Amino acid sequence: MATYRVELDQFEGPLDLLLFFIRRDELDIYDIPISQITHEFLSYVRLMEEIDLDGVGDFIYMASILIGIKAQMLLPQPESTDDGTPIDPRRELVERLLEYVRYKEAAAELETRHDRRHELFTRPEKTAHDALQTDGAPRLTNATVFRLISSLRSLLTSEAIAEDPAHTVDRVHYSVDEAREAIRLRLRQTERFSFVEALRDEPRGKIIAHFLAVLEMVRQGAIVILEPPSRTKFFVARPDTDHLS
Amino acid sequence: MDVRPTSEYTESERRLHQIVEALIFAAADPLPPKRIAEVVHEVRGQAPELGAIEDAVKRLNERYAAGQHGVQIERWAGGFRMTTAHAVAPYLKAFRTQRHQRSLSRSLMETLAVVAYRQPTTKPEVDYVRGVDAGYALRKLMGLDLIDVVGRSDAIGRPLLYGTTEEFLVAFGLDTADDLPDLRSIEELLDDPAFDEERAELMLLRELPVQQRPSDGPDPSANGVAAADGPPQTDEDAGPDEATGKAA
Amino acid sequence: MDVRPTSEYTESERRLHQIVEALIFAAADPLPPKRIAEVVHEVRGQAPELGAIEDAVKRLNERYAAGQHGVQIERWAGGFRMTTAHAVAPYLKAFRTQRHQRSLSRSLMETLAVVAYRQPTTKPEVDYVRGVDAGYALRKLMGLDLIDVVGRSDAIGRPLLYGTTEEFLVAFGLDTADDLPDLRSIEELLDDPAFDEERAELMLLRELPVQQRPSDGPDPSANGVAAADGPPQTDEDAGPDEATGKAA
Repeated sequence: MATYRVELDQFEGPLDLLLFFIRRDELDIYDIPISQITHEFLSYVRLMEEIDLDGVGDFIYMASILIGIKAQMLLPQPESTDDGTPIDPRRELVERLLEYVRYKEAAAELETRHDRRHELFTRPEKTAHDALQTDGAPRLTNATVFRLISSLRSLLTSEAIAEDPAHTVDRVHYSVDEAREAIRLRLRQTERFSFVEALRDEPRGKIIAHFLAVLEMVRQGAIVILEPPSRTKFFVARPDTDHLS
Repeated sequence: MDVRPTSEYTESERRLHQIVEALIFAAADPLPPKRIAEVVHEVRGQAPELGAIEDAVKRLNERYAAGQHGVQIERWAGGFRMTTAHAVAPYLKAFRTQRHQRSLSRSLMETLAVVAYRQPTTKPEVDYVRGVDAGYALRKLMGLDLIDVVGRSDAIGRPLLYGTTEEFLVAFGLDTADDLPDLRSIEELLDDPAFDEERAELMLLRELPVQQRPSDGPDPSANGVAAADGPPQTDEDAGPDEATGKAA
Repeated sequence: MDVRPTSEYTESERRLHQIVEALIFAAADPLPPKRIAEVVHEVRGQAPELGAIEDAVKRLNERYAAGQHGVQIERWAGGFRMTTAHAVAPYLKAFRTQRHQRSLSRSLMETLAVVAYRQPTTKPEVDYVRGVDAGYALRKLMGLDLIDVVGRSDAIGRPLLYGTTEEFLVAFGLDTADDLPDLRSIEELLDDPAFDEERAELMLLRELPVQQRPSDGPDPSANGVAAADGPPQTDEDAGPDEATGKAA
């Protein structure tokens, strides 16, 4: 039997390694020489332990299954089904291996599909949004249960929780002067910005302060307001902005 | 109906038309002909004439017009940009109400999580768990139809009770609020050593001492026994209200 | 070069094709035919048949192919999406150098395959099929929005159920999860001559002539004992539940 050096990290797990032995030695999957394969398997597990590879626990677990099968096969009276047919102790393992092969194939298929799919290019999201200036109820892009739960993590691991709510629910005062400065600063960096977008998720007090500042600045001619079709949203812009752009 | 049949062009010309069309379609900004030439050069090792690119665009527009297509190519700011045809503008305007993509901010997601797990719950409770005033986030979530007022609490001042909506279930792909992972599952899901199940239980499942709050944190004796461990309920028919009722 | 000349369609049909093309072009996501019908209804006061919209897309794709266009329409996650044509992929790749499509590692791809084909499925099932703890891979796939928690099983302990997301459909170019190619049956697998022979390319293994293996090779004494031969079963329908039941 030819021998090979195997790159251990190439295996996705113990089933993968078993399959490798079976294929390499052209073994009959329904008549796996369990003793031989257990022996080989164990030597790889020892090697894995030595180089401290991740996931060695899964391999050790499989090794114990193999040893269990080997032991059962040495018993004089194998287990049998109701009608007396003896049950091959290797049966479940074989089923698992074959099942696993199916999913490996499916994974390879998915990968091909993924590659091929990514030869197709769509319009960049930004462009598509530009073209539409969308409105109406948004479609949530991150509405997955996983994200919902992940957000709990930050809540439940933060130190702030245990504090007295009377102190944590402090009201912060927002001044119109500060808001005016913030708008000026912003318009220095960008020609215009959407008021709603800029203050989304901000406390009410801050939004009111900004709104008052905008009114004041419009009156002074320091800024102009651009109104797109939706009346509830508006852009704040430098006075020299081309309204149509 | 094409101005000239496609067959009058050489294969190489037709290929260039195809490339030009695809690049203009996929570009984020008006695409200068020079950039198209660069891309072709990069792939083929040879750049087309800029004139040939201009011709390609002209030809494409002829075909769009002759074939009554819904798109066209405009020349803006020195580059080419694919847009919809003028003739279909009313439909595009009607389409503008398309739900645009939006992701929930961290604070909204946190608030939503608290409401989902504590429902029916009050604003003071949510404030307490999050450590900040939740008024804005609650209003925002109501605006998004993810939560709604589901009643009034019997507590002093009869504060409003909030709960999740059908829309919440649809958005998160769940059949019932009961399908949300329980605490044990959450812990497994996150696999984060910093995740403190006791604290989670305290925050999510037990009655919070918000109204007349004893000075040193929640009183475990009040309801700690009931909360024990594991899922708040195992009765699969228990609706969200009932489930939370039990847990509280 | 069109499959049929445009003139064979009524003006009303041609107009619908134009609208459908423009809307699909302009949409930021796969556009469901129902949404197109709504938009048309809003403008005209009368909605077209969904079949007519499907036809329009078919016809548009025929025209794109016949006219050697650089774009086409795909059907992903229940909606229509305009993309560039396969033929010009190298140019698009050269153009969009910055955006490298990250490919999934083999373990993620395998885990994803198990979830996709067995959905809704639990972590113990995925662990069992792959023979490794799937916790990390599942979290990673959830972080990529390819899978999500879709509920909880009724089994003891109510384990979380995982399934694929819309994002998965779009990333893999599928209309619905049912469009995944069938898994090969065990029989097919065994009949495939390649199964017993070299299948190294599937396993992506690099086999090198040895330097010393750590073991001393097979134990020949063992083979004799393993006498019980013959296939114990060929029941290809042995479903996921059965398999996992055993594992549990």
